[in-house]
Amino acid sequence: MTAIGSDAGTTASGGVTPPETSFLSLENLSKSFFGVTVLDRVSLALHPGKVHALLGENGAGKSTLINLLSGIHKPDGGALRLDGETVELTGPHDAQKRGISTIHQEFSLFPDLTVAEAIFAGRLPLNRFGLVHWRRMAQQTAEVMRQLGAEIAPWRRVADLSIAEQQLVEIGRALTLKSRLIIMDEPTASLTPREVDRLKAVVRALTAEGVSILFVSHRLEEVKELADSFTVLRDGVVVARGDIADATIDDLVRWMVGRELLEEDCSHAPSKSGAIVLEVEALKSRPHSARSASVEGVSFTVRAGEIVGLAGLVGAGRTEIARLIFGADPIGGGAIRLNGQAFRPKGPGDAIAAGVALVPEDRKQQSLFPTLAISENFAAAGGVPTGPFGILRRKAEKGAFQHFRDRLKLRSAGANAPIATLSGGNQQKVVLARWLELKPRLLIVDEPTRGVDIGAKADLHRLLRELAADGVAILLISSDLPEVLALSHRILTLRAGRLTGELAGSDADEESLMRLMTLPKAAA
Amino acid sequence: SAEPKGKDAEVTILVSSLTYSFPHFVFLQEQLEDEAAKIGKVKVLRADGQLSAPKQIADIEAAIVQGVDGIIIAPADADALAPAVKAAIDAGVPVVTIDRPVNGVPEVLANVAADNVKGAERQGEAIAAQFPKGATIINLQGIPGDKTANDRNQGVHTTLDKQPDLYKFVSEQTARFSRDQGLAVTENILTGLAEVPQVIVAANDDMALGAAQAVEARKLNGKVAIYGYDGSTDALKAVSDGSLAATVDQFPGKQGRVAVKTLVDFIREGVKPANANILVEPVAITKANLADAERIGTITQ
Amino acid sequence: MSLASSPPLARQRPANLIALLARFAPLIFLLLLMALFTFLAPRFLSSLNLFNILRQVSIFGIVAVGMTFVILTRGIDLSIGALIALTGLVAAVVAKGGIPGRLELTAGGGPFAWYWAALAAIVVGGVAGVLQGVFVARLSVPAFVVTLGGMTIFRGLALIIGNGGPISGFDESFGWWGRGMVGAVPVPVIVFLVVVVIAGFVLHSTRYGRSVYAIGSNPEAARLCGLNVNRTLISVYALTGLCAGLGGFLLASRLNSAEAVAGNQYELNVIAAVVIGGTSLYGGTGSIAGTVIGTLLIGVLLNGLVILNVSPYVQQLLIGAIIVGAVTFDIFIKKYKR
Amino acid sequence: MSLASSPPLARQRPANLIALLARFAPLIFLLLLMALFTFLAPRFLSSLNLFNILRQVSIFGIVAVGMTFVILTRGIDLSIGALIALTGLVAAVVAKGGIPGRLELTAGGGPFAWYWAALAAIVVGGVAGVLQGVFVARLSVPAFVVTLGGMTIFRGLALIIGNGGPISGFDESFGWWGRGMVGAVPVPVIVFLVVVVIAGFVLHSTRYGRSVYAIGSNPEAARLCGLNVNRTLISVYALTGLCAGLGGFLLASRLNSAEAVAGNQYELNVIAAVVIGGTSLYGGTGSIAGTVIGTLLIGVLLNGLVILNVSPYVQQLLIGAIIVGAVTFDIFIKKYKR
Ligand SMILES: Nc1ncnc2c1ncn2[C@@H]1O[C@H](COP(=O)(O)OP(=O)(O)OP(=O)(O)O)[C@@H](O)[C@H]1O
Ligand SMILES: Nc1ncnc2c1ncn2[C@@H]1O[C@H](COP(=O)(O)OP(=O)(O)OP(=O)(O)O)[C@@H](O)[C@H]1O
Ligand SMILES: [Mg+2]
Ligand SMILES: [Mg+2]
Repeated sequence: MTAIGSDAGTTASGGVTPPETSFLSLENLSKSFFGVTVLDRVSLALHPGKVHALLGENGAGKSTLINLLSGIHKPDGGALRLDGETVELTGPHDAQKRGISTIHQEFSLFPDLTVAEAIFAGRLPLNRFGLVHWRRMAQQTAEVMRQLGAEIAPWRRVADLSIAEQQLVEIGRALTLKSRLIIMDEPTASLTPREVDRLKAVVRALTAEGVSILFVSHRLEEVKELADSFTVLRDGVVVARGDIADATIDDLVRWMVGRELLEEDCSHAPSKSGAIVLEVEALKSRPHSARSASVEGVSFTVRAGEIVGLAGLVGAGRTEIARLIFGADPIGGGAIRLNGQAFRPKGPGDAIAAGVALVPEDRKQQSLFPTLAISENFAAAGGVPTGPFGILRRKAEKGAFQHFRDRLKLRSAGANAPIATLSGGNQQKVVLARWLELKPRLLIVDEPTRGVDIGAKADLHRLLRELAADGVAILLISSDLPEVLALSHRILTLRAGRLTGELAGSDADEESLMRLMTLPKAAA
Repeated sequence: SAEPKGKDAEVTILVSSLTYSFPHFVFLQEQLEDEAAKIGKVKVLRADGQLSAPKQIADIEAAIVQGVDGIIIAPADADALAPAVKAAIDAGVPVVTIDRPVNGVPEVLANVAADNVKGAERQGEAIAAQFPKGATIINLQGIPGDKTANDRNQGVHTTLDKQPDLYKFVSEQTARFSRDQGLAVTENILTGLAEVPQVIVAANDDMALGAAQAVEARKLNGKVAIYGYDGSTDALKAVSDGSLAATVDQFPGKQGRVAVKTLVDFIREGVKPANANILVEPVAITKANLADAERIGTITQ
Repeated sequence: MSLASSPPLARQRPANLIALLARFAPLIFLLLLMALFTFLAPRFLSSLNLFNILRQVSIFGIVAVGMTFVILTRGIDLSIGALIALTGLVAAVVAKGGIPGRLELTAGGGPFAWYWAALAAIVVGGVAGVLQGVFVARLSVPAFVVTLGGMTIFRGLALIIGNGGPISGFDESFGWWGRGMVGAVPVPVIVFLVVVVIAGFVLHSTRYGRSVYAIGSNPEAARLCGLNVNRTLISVYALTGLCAGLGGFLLASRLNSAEAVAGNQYELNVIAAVVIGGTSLYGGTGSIAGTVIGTLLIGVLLNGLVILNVSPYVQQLLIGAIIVGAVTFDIFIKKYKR
Repeated sequence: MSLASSPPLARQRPANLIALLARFAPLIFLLLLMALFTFLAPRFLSSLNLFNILRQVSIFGIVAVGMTFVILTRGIDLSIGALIALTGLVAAVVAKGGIPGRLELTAGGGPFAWYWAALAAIVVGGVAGVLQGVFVARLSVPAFVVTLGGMTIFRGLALIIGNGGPISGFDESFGWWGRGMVGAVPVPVIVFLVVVVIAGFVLHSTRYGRSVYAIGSNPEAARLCGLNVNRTLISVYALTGLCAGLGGFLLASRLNSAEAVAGNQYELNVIAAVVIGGTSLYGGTGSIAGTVIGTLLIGVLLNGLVILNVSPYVQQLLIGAIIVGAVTFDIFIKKYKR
């Protein structure tokens, strides 16, 4: 193991000569934005048939490094060597041509196209007349989706897919590229265990064929299981690298965070079981034409001070339930009661006024205002009261933001910087802060820690527990089962739009949850 | 206002035309500039009114700043331009209006115009002369709301509406002064009518020429008499070969020449015209009096 | 998405009546309008009149086909009206062998044949389109601004060439393209059909066509997928320019005259036709079939209101209302379907 | 983003010269243009001429301020030119006490005072805006289509009201608003300034203003933040309508006449001014200050080219080129900064 120790200054400068088997190597790559150094002389070697994990806190520079490898940004210094030859990538297309394909963290697909077209965009298969070969395209799409264990029909419109399904399409796209190196930037952040298992199998199959994988994830168990070797970045500097077999999860955490992480308190402080805040009865979503599943006859309650977890596989309908309660989608049937009173929000505005908050799952589409500043993004839901005539109080906004910034260890240049300059995880923190500042009585969080590093995740978990302790009712939706298990007092499982079971948080484990999540509907 | 500049003084005048997209005004301008060259030492600046009163006001204001010696303007709106014209005169810049007057500014040096209403009356009279027993008429109007379009429409109506039993307007539509629409709208009207009309009267030559094509495509040549307006080169050709029955000449060239002469004489020598209202009589041009048309010289090429 | 737009969806069988309605909403609206006009004026449905309409929309429709490509990429082209005027004048100048007194252009003594005129118009249109495309693609200037500028510039050039007046009187072979007939069918209608078939085929069945959809749907993703976004963007403006050039030539031929004020405000009607046909201004969805329907709808409207002899002032009102109505109908039905 | 537009960048200290350039790109372009004109024609810089320019752009600028709100929400309003004509005629009809022979409108025997006329124009503008906003917001019809329809409809209504002709000759107090002076400053210029100050404050310092930015930046996220997207969208069209109503009244007053063809193609220049000022057609970035600069730039351009006595045809060419140039300059510098 070549852990370089936590003292960043002495590390990577000593350029490691990569073994000759390396397919791709980076030598002293540097990159800065507006004079702020984001990557500082990073070196890395990738080998055929191996999985290399890239680890680091939010904002450590992982995605930036990946952007350099996939031709999106150009490095300020250092060299990229492909098969021993120095190359300069001219753009994403160039990288692809050289056999490097990337699953981006903030991926974006083609909402108006079909799944098949999105997967084959830029290289549609042609028939012998030189025309698009629709049938072959559909077949290959179905095949790769099957490999990933996703039942997504090739002709569905991408816009109708959930974020997790879109993630699978994005993965499918990279797989069909037949690349020599596949870069995966947090591919599992919104996937449930079943899909993650499939992905692992796919990765193994790929490596068996000699494909090289660069893997980014904040789920360290996954990393431990899948990777052969690792590199840890902190503040843009390599602080450790080596074989994964030689490092424990605790080691990895220590290198990433630069300190010992407090053991997470997993004991479930029994909720003080306050009054029922949310009561959902026979809730139904409106039928959609091309729908594979919709919510049907779901009933449950959430009490003040209670964290209720909602678990299910991709497409189970968790997000839909959250959106129905929040008034984001029209209700198709059933009833919702809030604090004992009938509640039928006409839109999110009503829900917010009634003390309900929802942190949506899709950051880019549903949360971020790309042209606005960090502080404006933070204040967008009106958490900070305005003065008379709706005049903004910027000082108060700044103060409130400062509070969360410290609490969630947000890394940013300043509150007035554009939100786009933040790393994915830090953007998520801003979004969380936006909703927490509203001080809701019912907080619904949909994939709240998507892309958040483990340090911040622990902070966030602590925060959620404190909120519950203060009497807030929390509905937690997460595809990260350990997270659901660690936080929930009660866990509801969902499959194909119907509840299939309920477990007390203290009794549940991943196995029992998985069993309920995959139960056929009839057994509900 | 200011003293005469003297006989051989350099003179700069601004011509604010209604638009330079219509051949009528382009020809007027060319003749005006030709006359200016003949007079000598007269510099003519062009400003394109783009059919817009605010644009013309802005141009006049700029010209005053620039310090021109005189202004010739074909106003887009008789009321709207009055204050700007007044301001120019107050600033010592004499103004001649051309094509049509501005309202309520008696200080204007002269108005050189051929009244559009009068011209359209000549058009109507030509129709009445050719069809003394009455006719069914299609009326192709100009851009809705446009001053010229309104005047010409009015002129045709005042003449022919005197005998409402004889002259029937079977369809009145706008073709927006364009040949393209003149063609399409005429095709549509002809389809909609049970009987072929005897007359098509158009508010400009472009629409009339478009209508002539529609008529020709229907093989109705000779069965429908088409009346244009403007005396443009193409229209004169069409009159001579019989595809148009008549067009109306307002003698824009003459207007331009008179206007510039009047203005320069005043600037140089302080001579005011005997009558401030110099009217050029419009004439309907048919095959019979083709030679009277101002642009007859241009159709030979 | 409508009218068999993107093929894979087209192959899905519509689940029910509403889905069917939604797919053919613009067509249904067109048929309803035609039924109404026929009811009010039976003459409307005569074959003579239907050919009239077809002839009248053909030039307009050719440009709308090009515009469909542009709008599919989220773009817009406001310059086409001016470009029609400019290219028409270019064709005229070539066919007349120059501008008297200013330019001499002769082919071995005589003026140039129609095909040189047509070629010149099309080439000028294409070049103008490429230039605009370069600003849109390479310099990321919004298409609205570039083509608004283009509109003024091309109109200015047209005025300079024609010196404000028309250029008219061409030979028979030149005039055949705008006024000739093949059997009972006017030549411009045939040209329109050919353009429609080629464009529909390119858009729906070739890689290039699909990349137009992909770029309109998400330009950023398209770039990451290795599509040559810039080149495709430039090409769609070039295509529209070519269509405008062809349109300019046909218009000059049809009118036997070209002038700088031709095609005024054409762009608005053309864009309306494309949007009525179900192509989204936000890019990524639409079809040539839809554009044809939209074009016919505008043609039927202009023709029907005149046949009914509606007052020109009221016509303006009705045209506006019906355009908004048609698009609202389409959107409403599609929303209801969900 | 430019000119102290959305606060974030404004408050960031510009790192270097290029960042500074980028922030003030439209202003710099304007100053360069003015310097050029002054160099070529020293008279250009006279205070008389500068007031001329200000007076000429004021009506236009008022509407551009409203348009800024619309464009910030990713919308567009093509109807304002027609709406200026319509509201001008409404003001005229009220001030003249009706339409002779068709409508009698009298206040206790005499015609109505100017303030009733102004009010009528503004209310009609606002109502027209609300109607368009409802189609855009509630029925999700693209703004381009709705306001294109609106443009035709309002123009038709204006023609019907004025019966195609102008209505002219108002009393002194009516005329003061368009032609009066306060000291050396023309009244419409003061009105323009007042509108600018109010709009700037609302846009940059109130919750409403921020919601306009948020909706333009990401409408879906705005909805999920509980912002009333529909109401805000309707309000921006209403605001533009109000501005057009005010503009219509001022124009009628300035010209002492109102007619149906007034304000023709105003919309294109207004949109150009807003975009030149750095407001993005993709929504979410821009500022009132920028719009003021853009408005001045258009005014300076139109004035300067006349003073320089550029041939009208060439003027068209130059205007198009300079509009594209200004926006390209802005975009290019901002890109370079990154
Ligand atoms: N376009 C940009 N402009 C300015 N700063 C940027 C930009 N992109 C990234 N940064 C900064 O670079 C640093 C590294 O960001 P990066 O996205 O690489 O982090 P990451 O390791 O991928 O984090 P995460 O786990 O949150 O995804 C962050 O501090 C971020 O604010
Ligand atoms: N607008 C829509 N049209 C058609 N299908 C939709 C639409 N929205 C959601 N669906 C489908 O409904 C199902 C339930 O989606 P939902 O987003 O609630 O799942 P989930 O449990 O949150 O899973 P995940 O977010 O992990 O995918 C999915 O199959 C999804 O594709
Ligand atoms: Mg990242
Ligand atoms: Mg979900």
